Amino acid sequence: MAAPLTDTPHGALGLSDDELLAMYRTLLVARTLDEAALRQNRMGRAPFVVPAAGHEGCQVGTAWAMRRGIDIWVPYYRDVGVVLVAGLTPYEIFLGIFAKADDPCSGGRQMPSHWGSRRLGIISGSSPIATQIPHAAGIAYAARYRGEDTVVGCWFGDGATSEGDWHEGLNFAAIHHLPVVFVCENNRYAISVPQHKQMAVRDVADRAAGYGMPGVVVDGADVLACYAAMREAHERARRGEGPTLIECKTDRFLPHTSDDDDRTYRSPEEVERARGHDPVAVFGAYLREHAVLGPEAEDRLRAEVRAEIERAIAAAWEAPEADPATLGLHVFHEPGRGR
Amino acid sequence: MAAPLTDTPHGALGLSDDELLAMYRTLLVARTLDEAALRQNRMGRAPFVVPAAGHEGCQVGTAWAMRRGIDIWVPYYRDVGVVLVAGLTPYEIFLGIFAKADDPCSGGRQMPSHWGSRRLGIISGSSPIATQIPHAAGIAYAARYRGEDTVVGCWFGDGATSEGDWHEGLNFAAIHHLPVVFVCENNRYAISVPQHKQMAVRDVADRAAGYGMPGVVVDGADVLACYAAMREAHERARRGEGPTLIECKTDRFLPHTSDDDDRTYRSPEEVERARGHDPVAVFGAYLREHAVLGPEAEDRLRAEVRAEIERAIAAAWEAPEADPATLGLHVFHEPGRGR
Amino acid sequence: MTEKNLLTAIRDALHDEMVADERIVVLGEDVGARGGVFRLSEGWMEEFGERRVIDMPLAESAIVGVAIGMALHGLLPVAEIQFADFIHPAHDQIVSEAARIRYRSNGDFGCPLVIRAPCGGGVHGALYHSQSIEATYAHVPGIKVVMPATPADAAGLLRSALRDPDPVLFLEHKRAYRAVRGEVPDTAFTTPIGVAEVKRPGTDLTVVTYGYELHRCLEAAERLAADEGIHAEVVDVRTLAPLDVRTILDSVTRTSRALIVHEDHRSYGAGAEIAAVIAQEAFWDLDAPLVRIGGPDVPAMPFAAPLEHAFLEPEPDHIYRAMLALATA
Amino acid sequence: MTEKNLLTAIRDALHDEMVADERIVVLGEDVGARGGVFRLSEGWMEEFGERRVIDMPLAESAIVGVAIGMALHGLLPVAEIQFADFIHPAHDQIVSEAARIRYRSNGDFGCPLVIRAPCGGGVHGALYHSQSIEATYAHVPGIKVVMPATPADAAGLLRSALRDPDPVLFLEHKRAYRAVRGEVPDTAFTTPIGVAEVKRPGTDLTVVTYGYELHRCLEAAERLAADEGIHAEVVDVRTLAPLDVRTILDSVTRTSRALIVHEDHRSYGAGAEIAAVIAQEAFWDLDAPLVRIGGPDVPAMPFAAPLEHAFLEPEPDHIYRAMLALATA
Ligand SMILES: Cc1ncc(C[n+]2csc(CCOP(=O)(O)OP(=O)(O)O)c2C)c(N)n1
Ligand SMILES: Cc1ncc(C[n+]2csc(CCOP(=O)(O)OP(=O)(O)O)c2C)c(N)n1
Ligand SMILES: [Mg+2]
Ligand SMILES: [Mg+2]
Repeated sequence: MAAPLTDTPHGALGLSDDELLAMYRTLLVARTLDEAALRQNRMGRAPFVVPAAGHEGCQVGTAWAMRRGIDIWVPYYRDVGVVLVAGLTPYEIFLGIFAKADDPCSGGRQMPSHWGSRRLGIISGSSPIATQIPHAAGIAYAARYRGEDTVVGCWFGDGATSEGDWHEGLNFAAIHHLPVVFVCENNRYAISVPQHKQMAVRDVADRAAGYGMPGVVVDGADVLACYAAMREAHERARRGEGPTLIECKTDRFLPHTSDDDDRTYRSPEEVERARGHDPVAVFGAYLREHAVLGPEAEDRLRAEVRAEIERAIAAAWEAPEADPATLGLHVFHEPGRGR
Repeated sequence: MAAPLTDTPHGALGLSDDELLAMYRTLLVARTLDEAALRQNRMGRAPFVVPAAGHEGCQVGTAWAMRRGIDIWVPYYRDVGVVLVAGLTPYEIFLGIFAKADDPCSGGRQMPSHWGSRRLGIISGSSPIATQIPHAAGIAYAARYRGEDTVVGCWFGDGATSEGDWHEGLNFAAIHHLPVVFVCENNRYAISVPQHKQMAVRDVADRAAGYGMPGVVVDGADVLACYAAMREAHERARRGEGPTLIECKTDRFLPHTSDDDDRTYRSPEEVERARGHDPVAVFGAYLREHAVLGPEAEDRLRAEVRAEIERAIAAAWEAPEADPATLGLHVFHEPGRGR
Repeated sequence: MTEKNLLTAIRDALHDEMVADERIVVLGEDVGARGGVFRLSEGWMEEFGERRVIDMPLAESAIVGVAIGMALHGLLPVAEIQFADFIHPAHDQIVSEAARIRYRSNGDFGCPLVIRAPCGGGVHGALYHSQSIEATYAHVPGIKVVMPATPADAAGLLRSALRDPDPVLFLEHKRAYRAVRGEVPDTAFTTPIGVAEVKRPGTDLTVVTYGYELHRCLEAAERLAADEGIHAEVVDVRTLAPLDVRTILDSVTRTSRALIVHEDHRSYGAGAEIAAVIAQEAFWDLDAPLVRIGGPDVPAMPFAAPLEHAFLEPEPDHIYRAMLALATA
Repeated sequence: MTEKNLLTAIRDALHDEMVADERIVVLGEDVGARGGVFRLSEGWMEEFGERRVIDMPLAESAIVGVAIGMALHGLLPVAEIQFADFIHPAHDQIVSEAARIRYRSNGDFGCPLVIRAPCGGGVHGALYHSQSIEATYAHVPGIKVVMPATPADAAGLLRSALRDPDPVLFLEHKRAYRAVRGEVPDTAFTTPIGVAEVKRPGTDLTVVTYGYELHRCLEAAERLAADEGIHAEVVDVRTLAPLDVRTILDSVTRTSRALIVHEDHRSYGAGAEIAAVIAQEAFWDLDAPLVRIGGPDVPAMPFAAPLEHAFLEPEPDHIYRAMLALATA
């Protein structure tokens, strides 16, 4: 039914139909979860949520080239697509959104979307932008020191590229040829600040040369292009050739967070135009075109995903609240927990 | 006596013989001051000195394109050549070396070589590396805001390029097309750390493209080349076309400071080789070649400079010590001093 | 007089100063088109132009560092740190540069810079949108640290900060932005930096506090007077550095009992300095040990409501109870 | 037992731990070929290889940030900040990251990191090579702050820091490096973090201090005993955070008089917390007001010898005189 393998973009990448479907399913989970989280916010059940809509293509595409159980994930707050690929479940994500005691990332201590799981190799993230960049380099250094075949994926926005830590982290990784891939999800806004007030260049990727690493620009709405760029960078990293900077041109379809109102700084038309290049739609069309997914199967898949999210929300909502008695725990190491 | 103006490098630059001689004199003052300061250090009269030897070419060459009374100087601690061009005198510099009350830069509060003079437009500098880069950008912003025809010159070492502040400062200057020239005196060492452990590129100037500004590499021992590069950048800045990054390849002939011992991290041969390309000798030879300076005039000039330095040292040594009663002054504004 | 909330008082004062003095520019993340994430500078980019209302790249060290450069060259920059929690990348520029330029140049250079930072918690801000930073900077000689609790003080102190020839860190409790209202004179009055104010006179004990906690203390003091006839004097420090030691000692000398209250976690907080000063200078006047109330020594308030609440109110009515206990000790 | 200076004690302990544990790596500016600007790691790059002794680019935020990454992935990094004065660019990585990773992850992640920083003045270091930074970081929950004053404590506390599952800021007074000598056991002993030590027993007053000032206090106490028969008990705090309140209170309860001495400038310094704790917990035991000695509230020590001296010794023999005055008050 599918076209012969090597004749298609995904065939050339060695991706099977099943893998394509799994990727698409992850895109749908991310998008559905996003919409549901916003609804929970409007219902007053979630004081704060961070939408990912528009970014799912580059998140799922790049994350897909990573290996669970081996590689290390250093995402930022918008990366629901990345952490889904890394293994966090919608139920776990909603535990965070509802700030429940069992939230695996922080036990409800952090704002939602501040991912982290030692079990899954997702490094705990904070709110300050770009602090994770030197961490990613340090983790890669340690992994190589320990003789591991680990690649570190590190995601961030265009805004992050202005911070000193971004510069220092990329530079260190380049000096030591570390196995890291830096992925910039460039949606051309840091909250409201447009790209031309953040930098005087068109492509963030132009900065790579100044560190002595390759810089690549891809269409962030093209899941397969993102996957291809990441796979190549990942292989390069594993070959000991050092880091790569991948810039995914993407779009944020929604306000920065549930606290933002983006109509103050961009026009509805601009957002509408962006929505015309929706990664979920683009990939769905690709799957239909290559006969990987028919309309009925798609409907079934969407229904299944919706049901999964609804179950996750219902279960997470019922989970116990954080216990005030735990407020003072884990400032320092507590016997029996963590390392 | 000199070759026709436009036939020579300096002629093409519009530099008269008198100006060449003044430049050469400044080089000699810088070098002679340096050697004398080290002698004072060995005699136990100066606890700490920072040698500039080797850097004078790029310091004097770039500084020469600036305008006293109009432009603003943001040097770093090694820039004795820059501050001499800006108007600080050897006497004033030795007041600082001896930490005297009349030291115009800090009244003996700062280590020597931490320049600053509101009168001369030399911005007070600190020890932390690269903090002055955003200042330079801010000053340039203010100058343009106030409608001034001011260019800001900002000097730093290769080491400074690793700091976050360097990145943030250059980026801001580029975004706003500010009238700043960034001059990197790349001596390939941050104290002992060699360039390849600081960055994975050969030229610091390669980073300029990532900010959207021109990057230029010049031979730091070639005074006229440095002058030419700076003049062009200075004109560009005045035309409102924004900042330039000039990288001067230079050499530090002596240890990092009087506290350092560079034999632990580089070979005497390496230093010897560097001394073979001495900016003072190179420029002296140029002047002789172009018959701007004969051997007798050179001897006279050197003797004059030596005498000036000796006078400066003698007078500075006799100047009064800092008064302990002033320790608590100037934490905040004191009526009648500064603004 | 006009009734305003804290945010509006700050906004109006800054706006009017900008109208009056062209040297004032504001710079920070999202201050332009967005008008600030708290909407403080809404419409200002249109009104004053992009040259005076500068949307900065996401780089706090540059926000402060560039502002320092501006201050050194004739402008009066107001640098906005979007949340006080994000001031840390600018720490070096504040400590090594802004706070030292005058001292290190022996008075030759000055750095008239105002850094505004919304701080404090109680708004579900979690670990990185709830911090108190006053103690860190109060310890840095060369920078003044101001934290108004009322709209009038905010307006008056902000004007003083703008006229101050030295750097001022101006802390705004974000919960107070909309929750705290008060009368504000319509004139361009100033409130002096470095002067505390007795916000409620009393005879039985002194409560030294600042920021949002002032309001909790005032409320508890009212109830205590009504319920028990115990009269607490409440001193609003207003400026952490330089600290107005005289007003504090003056009150403690009269009441002989002192309770210090702040939201920041307790150890090495600003309350320690206040307590130390009292223990040194008013020791013989004290009839009971000093009492300090501060948050628990955890990094900051967690997000989950039960945890956030436990940080701010470890036991029901803890300030009231501490006042009562101290007054009757 | 071997007599060593502070620098050698730290060097030997760190060296032996590196031999014993491959997970330990050191990273910092000039730590490799140069062996550190204080020669602490001389020859280590050859001995342990460039992978374990890492010459960093001039970027303190990366030094700490990269070390955090290493700590998160199985190594035990020792990050060297060349001078404590240059830790400020790393402030965000320390406060927002190292000190919070455990708390924010609800205990899932730990960050076993040691940050070594030579601090303090009295060596003509001027404004930017003389600073005290302990008060700033003692206020940050999630990081331990240690400041040994003797070679034996330095060795023992460094070993504890290396075995600690959480970040430790290890402060080394650079004047003590060569000026302070003492006997150090030849075994791999540890000294517990968070435990103060009575370095000199006494009955008439308690002096609470740490760092280089310990030695000034001990010297003054000896003379005071010889001259006046007044016996000062000298408590070396050793760890600023967590502070060993019990040992301090225990001593003050016995002597009823407390003098607190540190080199850092006074206001909002570590002495404030110590004073506050005493004033709260040992109030009824005190027979005289607390006395605090700290530097003047200026940014740091100036370079010129007369100014530097005036910072460290505002009047001749000021510690001795303060002890005498307090004991006889
Ligand atoms: C150090 C710091 N400064 C400011 C903020 C406030 N803030 C949160 S997200 C954000 C914009 C980030 O933009 P970008 O990196 O492009 O990511 P995007 O949100 O567009 O995905 C800002 C300014 C912060 N979190 N950290
Ligand atoms: C923030 C900071 N970190 C460390 C130091 C210590 N230090 C002083 S100079 C220097 C090297 C500077 O190298 P470079 O910028 O290349 O200038 P050069 O001395 O070679 O002229 C270092 C590490 C410092 N002054 N500031
Ligand atoms: Mg963005
Ligand atoms: Mg250099």
